[in-house]
Amino acid sequence: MTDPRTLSPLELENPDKTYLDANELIINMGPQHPATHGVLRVILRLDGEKVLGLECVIGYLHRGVEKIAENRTYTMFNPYVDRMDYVAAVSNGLGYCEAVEKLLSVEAPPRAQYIRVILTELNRIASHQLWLGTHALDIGAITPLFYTFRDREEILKIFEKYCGARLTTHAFRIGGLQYEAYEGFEKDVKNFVSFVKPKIDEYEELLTTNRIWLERTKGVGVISGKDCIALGVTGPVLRASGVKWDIRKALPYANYKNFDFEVPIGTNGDTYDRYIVRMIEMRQSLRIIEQAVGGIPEGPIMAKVPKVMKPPVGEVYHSIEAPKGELGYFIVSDGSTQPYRVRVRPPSFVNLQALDLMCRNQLVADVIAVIGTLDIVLGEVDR
Amino acid sequence: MHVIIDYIQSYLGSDQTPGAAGNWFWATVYVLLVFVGLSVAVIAMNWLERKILAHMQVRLGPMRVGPHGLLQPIADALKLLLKEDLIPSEADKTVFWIAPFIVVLAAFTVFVVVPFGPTHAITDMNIGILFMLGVSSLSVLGIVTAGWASNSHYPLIGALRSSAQMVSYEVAMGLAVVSVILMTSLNPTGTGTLSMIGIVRAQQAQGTWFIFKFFPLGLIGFFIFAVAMVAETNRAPFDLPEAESELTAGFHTEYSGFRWSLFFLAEYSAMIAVSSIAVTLWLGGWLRPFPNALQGARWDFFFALFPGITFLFLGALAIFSASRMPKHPYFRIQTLGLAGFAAVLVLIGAVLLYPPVSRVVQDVFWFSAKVAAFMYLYIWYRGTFPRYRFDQLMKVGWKVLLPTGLAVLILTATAGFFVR
Amino acid sequence: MAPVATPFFFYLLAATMIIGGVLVITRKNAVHSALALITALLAQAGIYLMLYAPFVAGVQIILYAGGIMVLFLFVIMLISIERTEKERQFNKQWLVGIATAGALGGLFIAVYTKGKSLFPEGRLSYPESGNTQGVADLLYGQHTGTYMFSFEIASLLLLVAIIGAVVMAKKRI
Amino acid sequence: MDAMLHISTLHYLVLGAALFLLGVIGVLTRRNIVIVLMSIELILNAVNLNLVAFSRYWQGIHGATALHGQVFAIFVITDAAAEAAVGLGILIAFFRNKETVNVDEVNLLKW
Repeated sequence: MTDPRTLSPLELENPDKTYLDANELIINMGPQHPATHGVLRVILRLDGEKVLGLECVIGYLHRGVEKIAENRTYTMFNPYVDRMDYVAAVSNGLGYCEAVEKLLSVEAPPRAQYIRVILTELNRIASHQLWLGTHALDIGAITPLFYTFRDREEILKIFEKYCGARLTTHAFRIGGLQYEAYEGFEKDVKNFVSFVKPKIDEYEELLTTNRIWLERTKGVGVISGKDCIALGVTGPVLRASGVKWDIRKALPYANYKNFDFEVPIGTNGDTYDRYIVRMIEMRQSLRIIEQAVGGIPEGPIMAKVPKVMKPPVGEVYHSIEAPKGELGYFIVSDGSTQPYRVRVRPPSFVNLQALDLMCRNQLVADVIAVIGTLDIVLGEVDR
Repeated sequence: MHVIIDYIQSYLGSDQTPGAAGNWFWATVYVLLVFVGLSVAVIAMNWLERKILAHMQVRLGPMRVGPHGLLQPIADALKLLLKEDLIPSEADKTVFWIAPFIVVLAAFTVFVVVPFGPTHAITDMNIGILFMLGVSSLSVLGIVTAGWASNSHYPLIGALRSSAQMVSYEVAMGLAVVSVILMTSLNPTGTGTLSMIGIVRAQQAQGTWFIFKFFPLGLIGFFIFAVAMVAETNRAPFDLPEAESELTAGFHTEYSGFRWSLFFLAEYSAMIAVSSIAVTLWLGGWLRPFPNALQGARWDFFFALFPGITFLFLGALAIFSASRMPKHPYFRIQTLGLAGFAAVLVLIGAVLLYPPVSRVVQDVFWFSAKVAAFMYLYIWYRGTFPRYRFDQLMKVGWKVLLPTGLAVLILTATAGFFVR
Repeated sequence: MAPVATPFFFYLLAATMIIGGVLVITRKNAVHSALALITALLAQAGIYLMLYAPFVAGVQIILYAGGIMVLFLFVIMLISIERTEKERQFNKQWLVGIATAGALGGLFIAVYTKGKSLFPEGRLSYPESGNTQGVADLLYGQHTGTYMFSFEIASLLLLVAIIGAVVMAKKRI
Repeated sequence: MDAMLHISTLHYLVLGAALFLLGVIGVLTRRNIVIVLMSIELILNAVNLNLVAFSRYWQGIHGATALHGQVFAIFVITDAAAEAAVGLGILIAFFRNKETVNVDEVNLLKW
């Protein structure tokens, strides 16, 4: 595999050199930059417009989420995880709740499982929509952003109706759900599915066969499946490189094994494949939602969990397929009401490692495209 | 009063541009008219771009300042004028100060030879189109110096990108223009012309717009120009010099307030300028549709109605919008304003329907209508296309447009040879 | 489009050119020099217009100001290094240079005062119409194309220049 | 005074000579190669000015189609373009190797 070690641009800086000996042009992109999706800082070492190497400087959004967990009870920490990947808060919650449930050896009742899957998949669509809009905006197509935000709004409305919050939902509780699905939930979701299906075609109409889009994305930011595995890259990025790895299928959690869906994979591992993979994933999520919303069983929504949670001493690692990749929670319990240690394996953070490898010998404009295609959320990278 | 009207009429009856006639008074009037007209056009374009783009993107655009945001451009202009004028401490102050003026001067000077009608140009130069291409290419100097003077990486890259881009696309543009100049020489006397008015007259004499000449050669040439002109004006999808997501704002990253607004002004007037070149060269300039096929007094009368009807239609739209304004005391002033605007539009429309007036303005109207179509295209591109990457941009310029342009040139020459 | 107020414009443009020229050779910063040169070149285009040579004026604007000077600016930006501004601006033989130039200037003055009668004071005015066609006729007219061969040679020269520039400037070919 | 107000060929020649001298001074005294090249452009332009002025004078004798001077001026502009391209190309190659733009440091016939 290609050597992923970064030639640190900082070390090679030589201020005497000029643009002509452009090997030495160091450009600081961010943390305040329109295309770094928040506060990512990238230091680029350029030869003219060609990227020789880059280094990511992160931590501008560090809030110490993992440390906070050590001073909170299991229940109290639940809302914090929403603030990591704030565009896919529901998935974060699902991962945390399931991890603690594993620790407590309880399982959420079937009705709760169904509603969880519906909400999580809705969130996946919302996350992908946001990714699509901003990614297209980075590449210069400004219109898809507004289309995706218009449609994402419908998802947020469902969230709002369900739990009162739009972004940081805190939708799930350890052991199930706090809120019963509201009156007309199923109808809303069904309406949404039929509403958004043509809209996804609309996005594709604007982009999929657009010549400029093809030129900007095909062959850009290529990463092989082997490199992905070596770097721990997961999610759509890994699948676009041809590795069929989706935790929903591989290590089924919740009740994903009840549903029929496909895991799309790409072949070239370039930005275009990642785009296509995510577009198909949105459709597959709709498929899951359709199946789930038709079969929500009656029953309780909360399992029997103690009011004061004192999981037995031990440790657990639980991972789920978040929209951006494998989101893992490693929780160590010392038998008290507070976790001894919570370690989050955030997909964005791990995927960001691949940026340097993917951008080598590409142009500055491609860096923007690759940052977009990695679909990072800085809240999750920095935690 | 009578004397003045007589004087104006005697002027309108003449068949020369004021510059050619050496008439200082009318030349000055025309310069002022063009300047005011351009400024109004840029302001209108600003509003229209935001509104049209907004409606393409399922949103409303400016709605707060004035009815339907009509006063938004004025508010923006005021804000820009009142903003603090920042000059980076490490910048080269003189050059930083001069650069926007170079761009604006280049963008405005071009209009000296633009023919809005057979006599409605400031002057008619023997080298008209050469002058236009030359002066519009000067704006690259302003952009390059702006990027350099800012003394910062992003503007420098933006400036280098833009100079490379503009110089490259000038070549393709020039080739497309040359093929048109070849076409102008296909008349009995066998001499072509570079004069803008002469080019339109040649289309009139040959009975076809050059876009349809030697089909599809004229069309391909036009297409090359239409692509190159978007690149020349640094607009989407070729807006790399100011690619927002890559270079924050490209060469004018460090500019703010008044100086920034000069760049803005120059960009839009350059768009209008290159569009008027395209209209003059390929779309028959001021000629109304089918000047030869649909001749006669009745057709003349019919086409002379268009300017008035357009304004009446716009006025009707405004009245309709005014009637749909919320019936709330808070919106009363806005509704009244919109109704007043509608009344002005209707009044202009009515005046334009008056035959002596409509005969005089219809040249200008057709020219402006064609240019407006191009302006719409610019907005449409921006709403639709992603941005090219730099190497792809160069590839398109040198490997696609340039060879095609050469081929079109040679084929046009061959076709012209056989036609003669 | 006949030139008007000829003396006024002549002196205006001439002054611009001279000032521009002086700035070119005295500025420390090469970009300032280039901007001064551009001003001088544009003024010269104006003088060409006064000499009823609109085509040459157009070529001057499009090639010199729009082409060559952009190239100059481009290169200055590529190699602009701050320290050249702090260094000595004139080389050691500047005195000799100026003396030579002065001698040349003396020669010019002598020639122009002695040979004044060679150049009539006439104010010639011809219609400028057909200037472009006239130039074209001389370049590639069927019977009048005296310079057709030279024109082709010039294109060859440009080709050689292109190749030469690429060979020189490219890091690795 | 009359001679001042009636612009004759001589006026243009004097202007051309002045520009030429400025160019010569620039070439002979400046160290920065870029400015030397620009001074050469000044010289070429002075020549062009003379050529076009002579063309005008010639037209007075031989009629409006005697544009030989202007044709020459166009050739000179062509040459100037070629010269600038090659000169700046050499300059870049030179700068890349020696990291200087001063003429008096170009004192070796090799790099």
